[in-house]
Amino acid sequence: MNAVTAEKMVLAFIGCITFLIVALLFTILGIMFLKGLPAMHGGFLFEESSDFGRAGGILYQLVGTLILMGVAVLWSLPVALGSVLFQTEYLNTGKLKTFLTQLTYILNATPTILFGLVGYLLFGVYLETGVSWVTGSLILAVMILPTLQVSIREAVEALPEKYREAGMSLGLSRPTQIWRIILPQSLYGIVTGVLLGLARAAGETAAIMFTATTFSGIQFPQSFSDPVPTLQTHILVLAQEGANPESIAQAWGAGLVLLGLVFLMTLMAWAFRTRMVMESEL
Amino acid sequence: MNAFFCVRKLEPVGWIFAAMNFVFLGCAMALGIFLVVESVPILRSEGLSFWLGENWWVGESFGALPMICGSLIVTGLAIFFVLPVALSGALFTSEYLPPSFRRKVKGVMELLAGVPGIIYGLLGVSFLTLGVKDALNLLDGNTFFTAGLLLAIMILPTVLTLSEDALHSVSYEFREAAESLGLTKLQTALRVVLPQSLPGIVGAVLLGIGRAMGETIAVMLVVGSLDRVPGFNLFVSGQTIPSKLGREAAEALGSGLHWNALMGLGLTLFLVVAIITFSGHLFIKRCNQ
Amino acid sequence: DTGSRIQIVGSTTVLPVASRSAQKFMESSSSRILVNAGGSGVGIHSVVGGRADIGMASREISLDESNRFEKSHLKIHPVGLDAVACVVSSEIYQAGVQQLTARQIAGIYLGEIRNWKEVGGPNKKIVVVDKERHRGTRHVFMEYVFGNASQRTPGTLLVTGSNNEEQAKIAQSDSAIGMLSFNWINEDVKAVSLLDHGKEIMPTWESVRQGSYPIVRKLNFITAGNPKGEVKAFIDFVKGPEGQKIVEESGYIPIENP
Amino acid sequence: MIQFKNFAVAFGERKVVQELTFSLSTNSITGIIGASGSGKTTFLRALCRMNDRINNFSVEGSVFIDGMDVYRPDTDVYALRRKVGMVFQKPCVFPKSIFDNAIFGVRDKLPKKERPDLVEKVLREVFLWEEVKDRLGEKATTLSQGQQQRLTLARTLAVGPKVLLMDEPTSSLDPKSTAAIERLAQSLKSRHTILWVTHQHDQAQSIADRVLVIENGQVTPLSTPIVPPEKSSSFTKILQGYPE
Amino acid sequence: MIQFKNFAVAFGERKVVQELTFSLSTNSITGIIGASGSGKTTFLRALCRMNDRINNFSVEGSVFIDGMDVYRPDTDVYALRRKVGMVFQKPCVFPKSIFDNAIFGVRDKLPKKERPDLVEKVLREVFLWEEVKDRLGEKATTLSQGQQQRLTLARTLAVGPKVLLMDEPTSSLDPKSTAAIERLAQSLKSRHTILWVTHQHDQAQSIADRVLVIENGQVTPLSTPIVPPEKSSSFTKILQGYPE
Ligand SMILES: Nc1ncnc2c1ncn2[C@@H]1O[C@H](COP(=O)(O)OP(=O)(O)OP(=O)(O)O)[C@@H](O)[C@H]1O
Ligand SMILES: Nc1ncnc2c1ncn2[C@@H]1O[C@H](COP(=O)(O)OP(=O)(O)OP(=O)(O)O)[C@@H](O)[C@H]1O
Ligand SMILES: [Mg+2]
Ligand SMILES: [Mg+2]
Repeated sequence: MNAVTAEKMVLAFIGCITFLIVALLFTILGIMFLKGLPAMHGGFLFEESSDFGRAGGILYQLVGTLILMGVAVLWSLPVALGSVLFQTEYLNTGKLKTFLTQLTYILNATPTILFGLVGYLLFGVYLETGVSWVTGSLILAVMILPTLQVSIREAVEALPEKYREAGMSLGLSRPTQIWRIILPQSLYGIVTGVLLGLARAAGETAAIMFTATTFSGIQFPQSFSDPVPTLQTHILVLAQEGANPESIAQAWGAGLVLLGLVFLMTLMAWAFRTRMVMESEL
Repeated sequence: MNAFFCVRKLEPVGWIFAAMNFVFLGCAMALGIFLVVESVPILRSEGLSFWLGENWWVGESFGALPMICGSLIVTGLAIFFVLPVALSGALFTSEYLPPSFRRKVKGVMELLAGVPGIIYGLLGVSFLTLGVKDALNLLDGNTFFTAGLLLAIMILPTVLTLSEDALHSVSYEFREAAESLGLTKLQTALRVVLPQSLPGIVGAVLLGIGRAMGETIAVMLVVGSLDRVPGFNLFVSGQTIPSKLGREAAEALGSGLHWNALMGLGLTLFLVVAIITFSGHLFIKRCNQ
Repeated sequence: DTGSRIQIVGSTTVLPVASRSAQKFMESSSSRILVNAGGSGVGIHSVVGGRADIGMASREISLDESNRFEKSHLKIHPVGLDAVACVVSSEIYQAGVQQLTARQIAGIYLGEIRNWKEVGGPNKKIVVVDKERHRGTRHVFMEYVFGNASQRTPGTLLVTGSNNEEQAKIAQSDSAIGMLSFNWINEDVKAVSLLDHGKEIMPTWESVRQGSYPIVRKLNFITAGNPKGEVKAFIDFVKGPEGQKIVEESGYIPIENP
Repeated sequence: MIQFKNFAVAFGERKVVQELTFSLSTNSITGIIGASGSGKTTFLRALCRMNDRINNFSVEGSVFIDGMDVYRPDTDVYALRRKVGMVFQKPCVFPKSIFDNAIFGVRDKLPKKERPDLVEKVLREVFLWEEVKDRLGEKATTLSQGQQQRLTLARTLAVGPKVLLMDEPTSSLDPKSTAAIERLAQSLKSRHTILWVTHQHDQAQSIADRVLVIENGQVTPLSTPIVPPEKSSSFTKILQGYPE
Repeated sequence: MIQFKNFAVAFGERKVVQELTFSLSTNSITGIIGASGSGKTTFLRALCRMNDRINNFSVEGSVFIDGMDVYRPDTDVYALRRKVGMVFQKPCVFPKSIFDNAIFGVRDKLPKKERPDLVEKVLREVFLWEEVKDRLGEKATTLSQGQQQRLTLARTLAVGPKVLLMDEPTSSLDPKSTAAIERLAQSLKSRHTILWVTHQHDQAQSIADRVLVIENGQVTPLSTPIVPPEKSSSFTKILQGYPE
């Protein structure tokens, strides 16, 4: 067997795998549609839920999820970006850099329920801020921080040294270099990170259950100290204690909406990204 | 504090970045210190037998061995499933697919990575456990194997898309140089591209391991949640650290030794991940020499 | 214009009752009632810490808790009853296992009985499904079977949490046994009758109402001290006829004397 | 033998090489000159199908190297590239040790213990051995540009190609090394067919059996003696030429 | 004015430039020659502190450029680098349009409507304008090596440095462009101090007011007329020289 046949076989093999992975997405999509569709009625997206999820829609849950996700990324992105740039562009001791990198990975592996409980103790018990969306978004922000950091770091470090040198030789100050060379060139990775982070935040229940959400009784938060209903906790509660088929169906429906929401954001990010990316695609 | 002596001269923007870094450091440290402080009582009362004990019974003894083994097994399984698949997929996408297709596959991966964890949980309970049970003719489908498989599916897109990024970011000049020497695409990929993107790939895998290690809800729903030290059988139910926390932590909140024991579990996970991460970085270092 | 805000936190079992009642209550009141899940433990803990006005619990306050939180003067307000059945997969039920004695159930949970044929069923291994130790369901079930609410069960194969989770697992299996609130019994998951000294107790609402069904638990609201104002109004509402109707609609049993 | 039949090369609309029918004999050195951006690199790269991955790149007509049709769909490109070695204008060494770089193309085919000999041989050929023999294990990226250029040449020689495409192989070398590489080319001539792109016309004239000029997409042999263009540098003005 | 005082440069243990005390006058062109790997690039990079990022790099002594101590800890490196422009041996263009590349260093300081003028001016100066004026919006990475080299020169000129460090700026250029760049250097001399690394000794001799030779870490002025070394290429052998 010569190299070319071997190559072809490997190619066929890994091609199949890739195809299967793509097929996996469609399977998941298909299942979610089949399961979620029964809950979809005219006003599912635009009605308040009532009767313990047996009737109505999920409007405010949707809004709550959006608020939490969005604000969490808002907190997290600057910290992630700042810390990664500090580590890659300013620090030049290898040891400290490695330590910080490892810390990122360790933080990433922390079970989310720990964030929830520690957050509950810190905010709820010691700081007595009560259950509110601000608290929840802060906790989510810490939770998605590692995801953002890893993606951003990867993108920034993949940037060839020669670009930095070319920028340096033109007398660009470090901030200018970051702004003009590093950020545009690693935008792709940053957006990937934000997407992954958003998805993590969207799927998270344990961390916000005790700190930020409420099942019913609130529609739209009117102050910083109000909790919000969210899709993910709605799903969890209904899937746990909904004894009747309507509630279960509504849980799947909410799941489908959540999925749709994340997909929608991803699509928007793509559109934005293709316009902004400057790295040549070769 | 040492950090300040190593950094190059800082301008105002640099100070902002440094501050951000301290926020990050603060969060991680705070969590770590919290866990240590909260688990001191249990370590004091149980000592080493906290990690070696097989028996977890509130009010009597707290032995974390079943959970530690479970976490390692489930994560190991997930990585075992994911690694070949993700690497093949990444290699194919980055090296063989034309750019337009590549972007499409990447898109699919990002969509998949965007499927929220709770949905994987729902799907796992409704389909995967049944599938595993029927396919393998088991007594029951809630097993380590199922949890590993579910985790593998969960982390696959993340690992794949991040390692693909790492592969793709290797400059094409290197590929050209290798191909001009008559290497096939595969040889080029394996001998030039892969080694150069290794840090990125290890990073992606570490991220996946972390995700698998820390996943709570999805694992809790399919692993069976039975505290026992497993033998060599992967097709039995068991318990992982996060699923144990998920089942008991809310109930045990602030209730003395039980709570401390659970925080001790959290600390243990922290340490295990630290060891894995450390070895990962050691591996990169090795490969760079 | 918003009146007072009432926070209710705790057990997901009680949640449907609280959520529905709150919705109804707010129609005629200016106060806002927030209902959130979290589990009985968090419910009690929150009430003690003043982070919630009412805690929901599907179990009694444990000895440990009542000792620690003595200062808070926790008050229990039962709002409904739930009955717990011993359930088996429908395949087993059809194959003949329609009644079990407490001793047989104990044998199964202790791992002494491993095959259904030992209790008159088909030749199949038993998938023993237990619940998280702190669950109210388990407390009353074990209390009945063993006389000890926190009995160890070495025969267990799976541990589950919520009713839905357990229901799903028993339904997916074709040889499982477990414990479930009546509300979750359906054609996949069948409740067996309990044989007590030769007397068969049917797992029906009827026998619960008559008081002959032995495995019942109270669904509780918990407050720190005696409730006042709107909180009291709400608790009274739930205990009142309208509230009790909601309790019934939610699949639980109204308390005897409202 | 390299034969071109109506060979044309283009990036999208922009034709870089137009309709070329021509042949080059075996074991000869062909110099290629032309202004910057005229298409010399593109021309060489087309010969070993290095442009395959560029999207808007297209060829017409055909090239035969030793009777092998380069652009036939069923041509084994990898075999082709082992036969037609290319040394790039911009040296690109792998971030590995100098040793590993030198044997990179043949590592799989060579038993472990023959490797040091081969490395020494090729590094000597490109006159790099003395400079690096004590630091073979160091990263090749720490070498100077000229050293890297020679290393990539050595790396290509190690594969043992029949045809050598050299894109300005001496552009970052000092005169001494340049002379040495030129002599190397002369000695390789007996076994290899060499195409040598250069900007120094005198170099092309002195080493090549034949000089091709690329201008406006036309590849023409330089037959007339070169006429001096504008002054390029006072010392060589009489000698260097440029076809206008 | 560039003054060296006991200036030495090393990578770890390996000294690249040893104990140099010397000064270069303003508005002059200094040619730098030396064998490949002798340290020319390192020397230039040291002048604008481009090696700060390299771990085992170290300097001793001091350099003053226009009275500014380059290696004083409180020196503003960015101002320094704007004053001391460097053109690299291996051109590195940004994966952006040609236009953006040309104004990259000054974009923030320049009002939008002045940009096209500046771009045209600098591209004309490096004789690239005619070749690229119709494709200013295209990616600069599609340019040929020589074009890229000129583009990076243009990019540096746009910043308006006082001192220009040019590392083999004509190595991938044809004689015509080379001559043009050489003429450009002559005209820039009135405003800039230029250091020009080259391998072609004739070039160094013809354009530079003074030629420095780097050899074994010693930087010495070339005073004696150059003696021909070994034969480098038949046409120039009488004219090119190499200090042994
Ligand atoms: N980062 C580095 N680490 C260690 N050694 C280095 C590094 N960079 C360069 N060197 C070594 O320093 C010496 C001088 O290199 P330099 O690039 O300055 O040479 P040069 O004179 O520019 O050569 P050329 O004409 O080939 O470009 C070389 O021996 C090179 O291998
Ligand atoms: N990928 C590409 N896409 C579009 N145009 C290209 C591409 N690569 C090169 N070109 C253009 O094709 C022409 C020929 O480029 P080539 O690199 O072959 O020139 P060259 O003769 O090698 O020049 P130099 O001596 O400067 O290296 C140039 O005008 C260049 O801009
Ligand atoms: Mg070229
Ligand atoms: Mg150099």
